[in-house]
Formats: sequence, C-alpha cells, structure tokens
Amino acid sequence: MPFAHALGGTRYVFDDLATLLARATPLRSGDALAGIAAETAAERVAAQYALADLPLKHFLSEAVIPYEADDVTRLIIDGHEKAGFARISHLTVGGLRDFLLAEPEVANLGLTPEMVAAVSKIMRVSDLIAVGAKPRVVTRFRNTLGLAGTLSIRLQPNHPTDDARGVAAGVLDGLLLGAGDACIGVNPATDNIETVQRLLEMLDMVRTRFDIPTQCCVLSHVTTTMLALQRGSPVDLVFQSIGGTQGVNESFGVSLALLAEAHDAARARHPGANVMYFETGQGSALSANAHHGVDQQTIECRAYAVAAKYAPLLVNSVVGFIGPEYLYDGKQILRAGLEDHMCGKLLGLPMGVDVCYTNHAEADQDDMDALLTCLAVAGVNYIMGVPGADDVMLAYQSTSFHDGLFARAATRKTAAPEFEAWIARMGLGGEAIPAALSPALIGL
Amino acid sequence: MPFAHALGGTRYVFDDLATLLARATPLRSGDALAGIAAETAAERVAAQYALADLPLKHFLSEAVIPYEADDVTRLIIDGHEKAGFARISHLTVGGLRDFLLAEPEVANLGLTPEMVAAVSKIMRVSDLIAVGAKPRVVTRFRNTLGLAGTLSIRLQPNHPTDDARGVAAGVLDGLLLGAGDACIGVNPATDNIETVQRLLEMLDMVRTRFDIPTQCCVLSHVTTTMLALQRGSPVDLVFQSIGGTQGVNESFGVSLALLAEAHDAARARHPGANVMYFETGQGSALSANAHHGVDQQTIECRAYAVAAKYAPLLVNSVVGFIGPEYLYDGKQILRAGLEDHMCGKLLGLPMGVDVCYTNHAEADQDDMDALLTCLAVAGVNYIMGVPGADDVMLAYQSTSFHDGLFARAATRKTAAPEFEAWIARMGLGGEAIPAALSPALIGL
Amino acid sequence: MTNALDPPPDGAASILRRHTMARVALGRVGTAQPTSAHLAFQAAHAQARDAVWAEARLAGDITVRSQARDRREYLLRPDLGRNLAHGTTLPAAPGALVFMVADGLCATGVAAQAPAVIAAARPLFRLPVGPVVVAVQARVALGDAIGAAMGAAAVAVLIGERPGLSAQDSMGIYLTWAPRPGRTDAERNCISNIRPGGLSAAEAAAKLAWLLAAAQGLGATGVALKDDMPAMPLLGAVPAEPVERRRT
Amino acid sequence: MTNALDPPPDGAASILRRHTMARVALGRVGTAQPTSAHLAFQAAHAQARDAVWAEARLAGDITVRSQARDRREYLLRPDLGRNLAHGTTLPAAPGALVFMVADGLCATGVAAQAPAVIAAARPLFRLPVGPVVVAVQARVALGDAIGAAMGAAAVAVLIGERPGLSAQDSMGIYLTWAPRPGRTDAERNCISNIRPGGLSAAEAAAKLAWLLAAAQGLGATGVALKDDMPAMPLLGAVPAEPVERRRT
Ligand code: B12
Ligand code: B12
Repeated sequence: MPFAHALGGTRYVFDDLATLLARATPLRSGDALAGIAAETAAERVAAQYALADLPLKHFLSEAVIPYEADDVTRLIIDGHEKAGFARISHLTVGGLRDFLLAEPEVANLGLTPEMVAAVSKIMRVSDLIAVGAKPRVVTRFRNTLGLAGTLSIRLQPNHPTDDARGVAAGVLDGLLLGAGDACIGVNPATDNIETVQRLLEMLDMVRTRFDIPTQCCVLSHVTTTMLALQRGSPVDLVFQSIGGTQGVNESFGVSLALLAEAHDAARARHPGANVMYFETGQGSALSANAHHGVDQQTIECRAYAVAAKYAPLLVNSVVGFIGPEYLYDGKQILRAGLEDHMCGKLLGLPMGVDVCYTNHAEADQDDMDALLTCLAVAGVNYIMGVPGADDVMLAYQSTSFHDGLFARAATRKTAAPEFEAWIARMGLGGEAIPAALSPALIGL
Repeated sequence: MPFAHALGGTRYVFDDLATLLARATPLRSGDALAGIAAETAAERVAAQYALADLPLKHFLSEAVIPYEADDVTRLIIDGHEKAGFARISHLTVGGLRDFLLAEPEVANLGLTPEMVAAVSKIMRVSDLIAVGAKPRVVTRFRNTLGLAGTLSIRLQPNHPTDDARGVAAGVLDGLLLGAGDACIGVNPATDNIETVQRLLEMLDMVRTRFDIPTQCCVLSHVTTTMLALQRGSPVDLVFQSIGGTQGVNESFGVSLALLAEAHDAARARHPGANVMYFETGQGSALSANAHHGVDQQTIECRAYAVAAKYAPLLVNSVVGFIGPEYLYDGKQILRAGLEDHMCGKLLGLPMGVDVCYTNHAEADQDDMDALLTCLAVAGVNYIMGVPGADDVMLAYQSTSFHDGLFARAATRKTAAPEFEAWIARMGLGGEAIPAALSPALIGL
Repeated sequence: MTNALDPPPDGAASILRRHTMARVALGRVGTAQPTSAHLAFQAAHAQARDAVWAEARLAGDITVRSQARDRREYLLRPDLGRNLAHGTTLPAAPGALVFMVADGLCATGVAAQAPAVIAAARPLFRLPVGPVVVAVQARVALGDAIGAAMGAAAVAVLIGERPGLSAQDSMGIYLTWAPRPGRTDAERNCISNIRPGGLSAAEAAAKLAWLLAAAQGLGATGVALKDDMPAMPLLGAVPAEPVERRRT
Repeated sequence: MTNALDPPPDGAASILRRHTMARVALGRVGTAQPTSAHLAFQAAHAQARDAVWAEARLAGDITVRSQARDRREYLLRPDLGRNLAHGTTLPAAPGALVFMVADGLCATGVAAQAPAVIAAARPLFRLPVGPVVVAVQARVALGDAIGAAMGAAAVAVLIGERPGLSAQDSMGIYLTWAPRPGRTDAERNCISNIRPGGLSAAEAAAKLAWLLAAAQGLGATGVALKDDMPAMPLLGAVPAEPVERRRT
C-alpha cells in the first residue's frame, strides 16, 4: 500500500511500509549505503508526516519482511500482546508519540518493534531521553539491575592473548573504580574452548575470592559457551550477538531454537535468574546482506523482539562499534544510541549501551561524553567499563571506568544496591588498594 | 618565548603564548578562518602537551595582547586577585586541570581568563561538565538565581515589528510554560527610543499586574537604554553585548567607562541588586577584525573578565548564534557551549547559554537537545525560552519553553525559588489558563 | 495532519495566536511539543536550509562581486565577502547616497523587498541618489569599499538577513555615513526585519530617510546617531488595536 | 611530561600494569583521568586515525583490487570491498589453500605480520598452497570471490584489523572452506589479534594449520568447526608465570 504526503508543492509517494520507514529515518550512512535513505531533508520530513498519520493497527497487517520468509517476523506477529495493545490501538504513530511523552506509565503497551521504530523516527533527541527514562526494566541474577537511581557497569577487561593474569589485572582495576555490577564480561580473542574455560574459571575464582555480588561472562559464540557448560565450566551468563532478521542471525551462526536451548541450559543451572546477555547494533543485517531493504534502525528494533523472548539480564547496543559505513560520525552515533536505548526499553528490555566509536569513524571522546551524559539522564541500565576507554583487543574506544564514575556522579546515581553495599564493605574509593582486594588474593 | 613538544618523531614549536593557545584549541571553523588553528590532529595534541606543561605563573608575565594596546588586558592584569591565586600558583596548566577535577571547591582561585581558556583546551566534554558543575554563582534582583537545584529561563518573546501585543502574547505563552525567572527580555527589532520605552512600560505593566517575581529587560544598545532611563522608563536590567578586546568593544560602540557609567545609573535605581545583563559569543572579535591573532575561545574568556567587573545578574554566551564561520556544526557548538559555561563559572560569572543555531550552520534540534542536556547536568544558571524555539525576529533557533520544562524535569530542577512559589500560587501547569493570568488582564 | 500548526488547545490560548506569528500556544505533551508542532518545525527547518542556498536575480544598475567565489566559501569566509573582487571598477557618485543591494544570507529576501524600498525612499531624500549597485556574495562591510570607491556621501546596504523558520524573505538596511574600509559596525545604523509581517517597505523607506537626514546633520552614523523618530503607528503599544499576522 | 603514561600512583597498583598493556592503574582526579593519561589518549587517537589511511606495500604473487576505488569509498561502501574489480582474471589453483593478503582497515598491520605467518604456516599444511593473492581495498568476503575464481579448496584471508589506540599493526585471519560468493561469516573461522603483544606468527600459523586440518576432516569451516586445540602455552592461565607486555 503506498503512502503519500505533499510538502512545499511536491507530492512524495512511498511505495510500502518499509520504504516509508526508511525515508522517515534521520540521516545515517548505513541507510544511504543501502540506497534506501531519503534524498532530501524535505523528502524525509514528508515521510515523517505520512508516518505520523499512519494508524498503529496498520503495522499488524503489513509486515516489513514477509511472515513466510523470516522467523523474526513470525516471532513478532505470533507473540504480539493484544491485551496491552488495546490501550493504544486507536492511535496513529503521531498519536503514539504524544501518548508516550504525556503518559507517565508506558510499559507493556503491546508495541511491535516496527511501531517503536516508527515513533522514534518522529522524535527528537530530547523526546528519546524523556521517553527512554520512563520504563524501568529490572532484572536479577546475583544482584538487582535497572532500579531507579542506579547506573550499572559491565566490566570489560579484554586482553589480546586472553592471558588470564592480564584479564585479572583489568578486572581488579575496574573493581577498584566501582565497575562490574552489570557483569564482569570478557570478550575472548580466540574461540578456543579450553581458553574460554580457563577464563570462566578465573573469573569465577575472582568473584568468589572477593565475594562480589555480580555475575561473570565470557562472550564467546553461544555454541562455544554451551560446550563449556557441558564440560562443567562455571557459566553464569550466556552471551550472543543477535540481529533483527533470520538471515543476519544465520550469518551469526544462530537460530531461535539454538537461543532457546541455550537459555534453558543456563536457566537449569541458575533457576529463577535472568541468564542471557545479548548484543545488537544498527548495521549488522545490512552487513550480512540480510536486511530486505528495511532501514537499519527498524531492524535493530526487531532484534530487541528476539532478545525479549529469552528474559535477558542484559542487552546492549554496541552503537558505534562497527564503523562509519553504518553510523558516520558522532552525531549519528549519538542519536542512534538514544534511539536504541528508548526503543529497547519500550520493548521491555534491560537496555545498556556501549558508548563507543572506532578510529575509522568521525568521532572522538567529546562525542562519547555527550552521548554518555544523555544516556545517564535517560536512565540507561548500564554502560561498559574498559581500562582507560581503550579496548586493546577489540580495537575501539568505549567508556572508561572513570567515565562510569563521572556518569554516576553527574546524575547522582549509584551502582546496583548489592554492589554498592559491597563497595562500602570493601572500603573502596581511597588511594591505596584495600587489603580485602589485594592483588595477591587472585594470584597477581 | 617559544614553546615546543615532540610527538611521533616531529618536534612542534609554537612561537608565543597566543600561538600555543590557538594550536591547542579543539578544531573550530573560526580559528581556521583566522589562520591560527593547528593543521593536524598531531600538532594539536603536541600543543596540548606543551600547554599542559606551562606553569600558571607564566600567564602573569606574557600577555596575549599587549598591555599598552588593549584596555581588556589592562583590566585583567590590574585586577588580578593575588590572594586566591596563592592556592594554585605552583601549578602548571595540566596540574590545574587535575586540581579542578579533584577539588570540590574551585571558586575564587585568582585565575586569569587566559589560564581558564588554557585549561579548558586540555579538557574533554565530561571534564567541562564536571568542573562546570562545581562553582555556584548566585545573583539577586527580584529573585535569586543560580541556586543549587535550579535552572532558570530568560523569556525571549521577540516580535518583528516590536508590536507590544505581539510581545505580550509571547510573554504570556512563556509564563504559562514556567519560563521567565531569569528575566523577561525582549530584543527590539528597532533601535527607536520611543519603541524601546513603550516596550519597557508594557513589560513593567505585565510584571506588576501578574505580580511576577522577576526582572525585565529590553536588549537595546546600552546608550539607548541609558537614554530611556534618563527619560524615566522603568529600566530593570541594562543589557549589552561585549567582547574580549578593546577593539571588538569599540566595534560594538562601547567602552569600559561607558559600561561603568551604565552600571552606576542602574544601580542607583535598584540599590543592592545585580543590574547588568551581558551577552558574549565566540567569534565576534574576529568578525570585527579585532582578535590580534588570538583564538576565539581565549578571547571569549577575556570577555568574561569584562563582564565580571560589573557584578552582572546574567551573562550568557550566544554560542551558536552568529554562524558556521565561527562554529561550524553541532559538534563545535556543543563543545563551545560547555567551554563557555565552565570558563565563565570559573571566572565567577552567573553563566547562562543560548543553546542555539542558525540555518546556515550544520546543526539541528538533535544537537541542541544534546547540548541542553549536558548543560543542565553541568548546572547552567539559565537558558533561553523562545516560543516553539523559533525566534521570528532574530531568525535563529534557540530553546523553546518546552525545552526548559524538559531540562528541568530531566535533571530534577526547579525555577528560582521565588518564581517557583509564584508558579504554585498561580496554579500553572493545567490545560486552561488560570484566571489570575488571564490575557485580558494585560490587554490581550 | 497538515503542515501547519494545529489549532491551539483552547479558546483562551487562541487569543495569543491572534497577536503574533511566533509559535505560541502550541500545547504540550509531557514536557514536549505535540507531534504536529514538532513536524511543522522540521518542515520549516528543511525549507530555511534551502533558502540559504537559493539564488535570485537582483535588480540594479551595476553588478559587482565580492572575493568569495561561491556560496560555501561565502559562508565560511566572511572576510572575503567584505572585499571587492580584484579589478572591480565603479563609477564615481560624489556626495551621493549609494544603494548597495546584496544577497547576504538570503538572496530571495532582497529580491523581494529591495525594489519597493528603493522606490519608496528615493523621493524622500535630500541627497542625490547614485547608481544602485548589486553585490553578489556580499557582507555588510562591502558597502564601505563600494561607497569609498564611488566617493559616496553615504551607503545604504540592503542585504538579505539570515533565513529563519518563519520568514525566509527578510531584508536589513545598514546605513553608513562617509563609508570607507575600516568602518566598524558602531559607525552604522541598522533597520531590520523588512518583510511582509515585519516592517513594510514604506515604513523602512521613511526610517531610512529620517536616519539619513539626521546623519547629514550630525555628519555621522552609528551609536552617536539615536533613532529619536516618533514610533511608527504600526509599532502599536498597548492599547492599540490587535494586529493580525498570518503565518507565512 | 612525556607522551607515555605516568607511573602508577602506588606500588600496589603498579602490579596491575605488569600483566597487561591495557590502560590500567591510571589513578584518578575526581571522577576523571589525570591529565597525563588524558593527553596520552589524545596522542594515541591522533596516531590511530592516521593508521586507517596509511598505505603499505603488501608482498604476494598476484595483486587484485576490489571495486572500491579509494580509501574513502572503501570505508563507506563495504559492499564494493567484497567484489573483485571488473575484468579481474586469476590463475586456477584447484584444491589448494589460497592466501589472500588484504589491507583491510590497516595496511601496515598486514604488511608487518603476514609474511612471517605465511612462512611459518606453509610447512604445516597437508593441502597444496596456491599463489599468494594481494588484495587492495578488500573486505573479508572478497576471499570468497577469489577462492571461487581459483577453484581453491579453502581461502585464508590475512587482513588488517582496525587500528586501536594501543595497537596499529594487528592482523586477523579468516579461514573459509569451499569459498564461494554468498558464504556467511558463520561459515568461517577467525584468528584474531596477530601482532607483537598479541598472538605471535608461530602461534597463528599453528592455529591456522589446526583449523585447516579440522576443516578438511569436517568438510566445512564456521560455527560447526570448534577450536578444540589444546590452549597454547602463551595463553597462560593462573598460575602461569607473569607475562610482561610493553606498551607499543
Ligand atoms: C566488527 C566486528 C564484528 C561486527 C561485524 C559486522 C561488520 N560489518 O563489521 C559484529 C558486531 C556484528 C560482530 C559479530 C560477532 N563477532 Co566480531 N568482530 C568484529 C571486530 C571488532 C572487527 C572486525 C574487523 O575489523 N574486520 C576486518 C575488516 C576489514 O573486515 P570486514 O570484511 O569488514 O569484517 C568482517 C569480519 O570481521 C566478520 N566478522 C566479524 N566478527 C566475526 C567473527 C567471526 C567468528 C567470523 C568468522 C567473522 C567475523 O564480519 C565482518 C563483515 O563480514 C573483530 C575484532 C578485531 N579486532 O578485529 C571481532 C571478532 C572478529 N568477532 C568475534 C566474535 C566472537 C563475534 C561473534 C561470533 C560474537 C558472538 N558470540 O556472536 C559475532 C558473530 C560473528 C559472525 N559470525 O558474523 C571475535 C572472533 C573470535 C574468534 N577468534 O573466533 C573477534 C576477534 C572479537 C572477539 N574477540 O570477540 N563482530
Ligand atoms: C549576527 C548578529 C549580530 C552578531 C554580529 C557578529 C557577526 N559577525 O555576524 C553579534 C552577536 C556580535 C551582534 C551584536 C549586536 N547586535 Co546584532 N544582529 C545580528 C543578526 C541576528 C544577524 C545579522 C545578519 O544576518 N546580517 C546580514 C549578514 C549577511 O551581514 P554581515 O556582514 O555578515 O553582518 C554584519 C552586520 O549584521 C553587523 N551587525 C550585527 N548586529 C548589528 C547591529 C547594528 C546596530 C549594526 C549597525 C550592525 C550590526 O555585524 C555583522 C558583521 O559585521 C541581526 C538580526 C537579523 N535578523 O538580521 C542582529 C541585529 C542587526 N543586531 C542588533 C543589535 C541591537 C546588536 C547590538 C547593538 C546589541 C547590543 N546591545 O550590543 C550588538 C552590537 C552590534 C555592533 N555594533 O556591532 C539589532 C539591530 C537593531 C537596530 N535596528 O539597530 C538586530 C536587528 C537584532 C535585534 N533586533 O536585536 N549582532
């Protein structure tokens, strides 16, 4: 079904919902790369007008990727929460924006990812912050994440050879600076199973010796993690990168069935806990040539629908991680980060954001500071903590442990309550390393 | 005296302090226009290293513009507060950055504008926010501005023909949305004295009829305002644009003596109050060809030294107001706005920022939202409030009344206490206009 | 949904819209502007951006160029916009008022407003009027160079004001007595916001004539010359009749 | 002040620096990094930005180009970096392992690491080794096109990993069995962070040989092929000897 709007004497026509969504998206390089972005600012605004006028109900009858062709579409349609949707089913996309901004309570609205993507496209950054701050998504493992007034940090102590002591040194550095309540999560440089197992054991040793109320994760491929689990390693969280189409998930070597299986296995080990950790990021589907002409931000929202299926403890968008071909500069990264946060929250996810950039993008620390500050105000569940902001293995810049301290102080937030109590118990914050956290206790 | 630093095998030499400061400045179009910006990122970092190593004492012996040639230099040197400086006189610029970030109390340090500019150049956006939030500068007229937990708004109801009813309509609109505690300040389209007087009378009438605890201002040239004062108009605040060199002030038609005279005249009418309102902005000296090869941000800080002389109620940088030739895009505007805020605060000023852009700059509402959020976190004293963010007379976009509400809500701030009490008394916040604020009461 | 603003939320608030073209009485959703106001803003921004780059044919007797070669250079190099292109020759107009009609930041605004203002002003001057010089990629201070080269008594620069969201056709006039390179802005007077919805051509012409006569008396323009002309009727203060303004 | 990081604030913290090249034990001023750490970061960023654009001569038997014409296009059009320039011809190497040596996001890294890895790996393979194809402005998936065109049994793409602040000379290897256009990343295996301070050439070569042999047995690479090789000595877990790493 075509959509149209006239602006400044020109009538703009958009052939279908996917086209309309793409043209209405604020400029980003990935959509230009895909050849689906609006060509002029006027065309973009016209698409936003047409989109604002679209009844939400229409999204239930036109899929951006056919039901038959894509299991993520099926997951979305089959799982649609009709009860929550009743409250807003009479609205247009524009009406939904007004509703979200005006209402204090915006959880469980039965929104589909495409509706959420659509409404974000007609929002300004301040809208994304204001609405993103409303839903509180609280999850639990050894501590409680996402409570009001808290800002958690994933401690990310990567090392180029997965050297256990090198990683442990990073862990201790982060703990001393108050990081680690979201989780202590290592990206292994290798996919080698024995190495992954050794890292899991080391992290578990550090956690238990220091008695830290947190959870650990080695972010290997889900199949590797499951093998480690089978072989008896202390697996807390199961990690996996996911995307918003069946095709991109296949290119990541995963399926919905595999994720369900992993979830069940980890849940069996940790009954009652949120056991999954997912990462997403605009552009991955396009990179895998699995985007079906849908804009990258809409597909990102579809990835959140996948994540939501498995009650994750943590989900984050690695917003500036991939590169300038998808998000060109600090401006595009900033907006995308705030979109991802709000959209994920509206879809019920415990959203974190990897506030980051690569050296081939047009961005620098100033851009990250601005995004971090906006996200802290928007109530992001967690951010990353990397020694000195420089990930020496993944080769990109994320937030440092110091950035985490800054964001908490600037917006008067604390770590998760259990972790905050641990910080106090350990006597952290002074110049010297407290005896209870002596490097010697973990073999350093 | 030349300064030098080697980086990546190249030795960079900087001929004098002005050159060193210019090369160390994060990229902005105005410095490139002036031909004084660093040519590469490496040269910029080298200059930052050399600058970080420079003892603060050096700034007392090398002026960026000669003492003999410039009355602003004389004002700075002659007025240097040696007592406060004693606390930090042993530090380098790099040491000053560490000090400012580490110490809770950073007011009254006897810093010169050039020292403040220097330290800001080796700071990130997060540093600018963290340090900018420390000094509280409280000023008083009919209410108290700058208290912790408050964010004030200048109500800016401009009209292209200075039509009194048109202006009054803008005033009422702003009041209904909680704006106006910093002041109600109209930029007159014309410099006509009678028009300025009529506007002054109308504003005073609105203020008294509604019994608003605030102050009014018509932002005409200081000489016009003084004439209106002499002719008996109800002048609260005396406004003037100022700059950081004698030359730019001359191009604005003002001198230090004239400002002193105006201050005395207004003070005589309002004993004990802070009676001056100044606006500044990076680039004006270069535009007037009165920059002496000094970078625009250092000159901006020198303008703050001028302002500080006259105990102003309000000072703001119109950061994105002039155009892309000085601050090219949202990124440059964002950083400059946060620099201006922190630098002004360190120099003891009640800093506001006009979060704004023109249509010839590469910026949009998203950029403004990010800057506004950062400034709110940094504790900016006040921002502008313009109907729908669109100034129909000055032809640029500033913050809307809604933006003010957003910033206050997002960072849990209120208006000035007297004004907040007035808001409660008037019963503002609902859908309908309260009877006490009926348009009919002011002839609409 | 149209591109225009929604009607204001209630009758009382609609009173505000009657008096100003400013974006008043928008209503609110939480702390934000309703979708209709937000989209109207976005549309206006897209249009205003285009206006900066729009070209327009300006009418005059002679055409000169600044040293800025194109629009982009003009925007980033105001210094070049203040200098005449090398090799420019101009006729003498000793003792005359010279009009410089310049694109400035909005060529379409000047094209629309300048002819009527010049026509209305001519009969009001005591000074002889020289040729009308059209200047391309010009800043205000280019008038100093032109005035000096022509030996003019004064130069009136009619220049495109930067386009805003609600007006993309506004012109300003900057009057400089005894123009010569090096004059500062403190030595000029300004008449701004000449456009439909702003100052009319007749009002602008009357103001220009008043200022020019005063400048002739004083031998100077600028802060020394105060606009003490009686306020014009249209600048009605309370309690004049309400002035209806339509959104452009 | 030097460009390097300051010594860590106290003896205890300095223990951390011994084990990792990561920016640990920086100290703090308020919530921020001390000036020394901040400036060291800025300097490293300036250098890393340059590394993206640096060119380097890569050694091999044949050189081909992708469809991306220059660096800028390469960065913004990964699709072009995955296709061979029109009219490229390649020799057949049926059943062989083909090395593709590619600039990727850091030409200098590949120039530095690739020769040693290839030299160390050659003797370890059971498969015949085809010509070494140098690919310019290349993405990983270009190896599929090359491998298919040459009829290779497998392709090992040696490619420059994006430069980070602390390493601007890192190389990754992506191994694809039965390469052909359309293969997804789920059908490859990856060996990453090959550089001084990361995986050594010898380690990388051993790992590649292990994976290739396993792939040959399985008839596939990718998630189905698990790296079950015993962990290498240098990837020492607690309680191995501390490994000193110097900051590059
Ligand atoms: C960018 C990146 C990604 C992006 C890729 C999207 C994109 N368009 O670039 C995203 C975020 C989607 C991603 C996902 C994953 N990645 Co990755 N990724 C990287 C990173 C940081 C840079 C890659 C690069 O610069 N390549 C060079 C450029 C020039 O080539 P390119 O053609 O543009 O890039 C292609 C490949 O890099 C490929 N790719 C990316 N990751 C992986 C992982 C594997 C196992 C394979 C085979 C291919 C592959 O995707 C790109 C597009 O085709 C590297 C680390 C590093 N420092 O290099 C890790 C890295 C390669 N990824 C890694 C992993 C584990 C993954 C995941 C398997 C994680 C997970 N559990 O799901 C997933 C799925 C990968 C897959 N099968 O597609 C590991 C591989 C470990 C190993 N030795 O096997 C690395 C080394 C990082 C790490 N240690 O965690 N990744
Ligand atoms: C930008 C601007 C400024 C900038 C100028 C710096 C710059 N490089 O552009 C700054 C912030 C420094 C500024 C300062 C002032 N401005 Co002013 N400014 C404007 C604005 C918004 C746009 C000008 C424009 O686009 N010009 C067109 C371009 C193409 O020409 P340009 O050569 O690049 O611009 C030159 C002139 O605009 C000139 N200029 C700027 N303001 C003024 C004011 C006067 C009285 C004069 C003679 C010249 C002048 O400075 C520029 C550089 O030389 C106009 C409003 C508008 N909508 O036009 C007000 C406006 C012209 N300014 C105004 C005023 C009052 C002032 C101040 C006197 C305020 C004060 N109390 O100090 C000061 C000092 C002016 C001076 N003598 O230099 C009034 C003039 C009212 C009148 N009818 O006299 C206007 C109309 C706005 C308003 N109503 O408040 N201004």
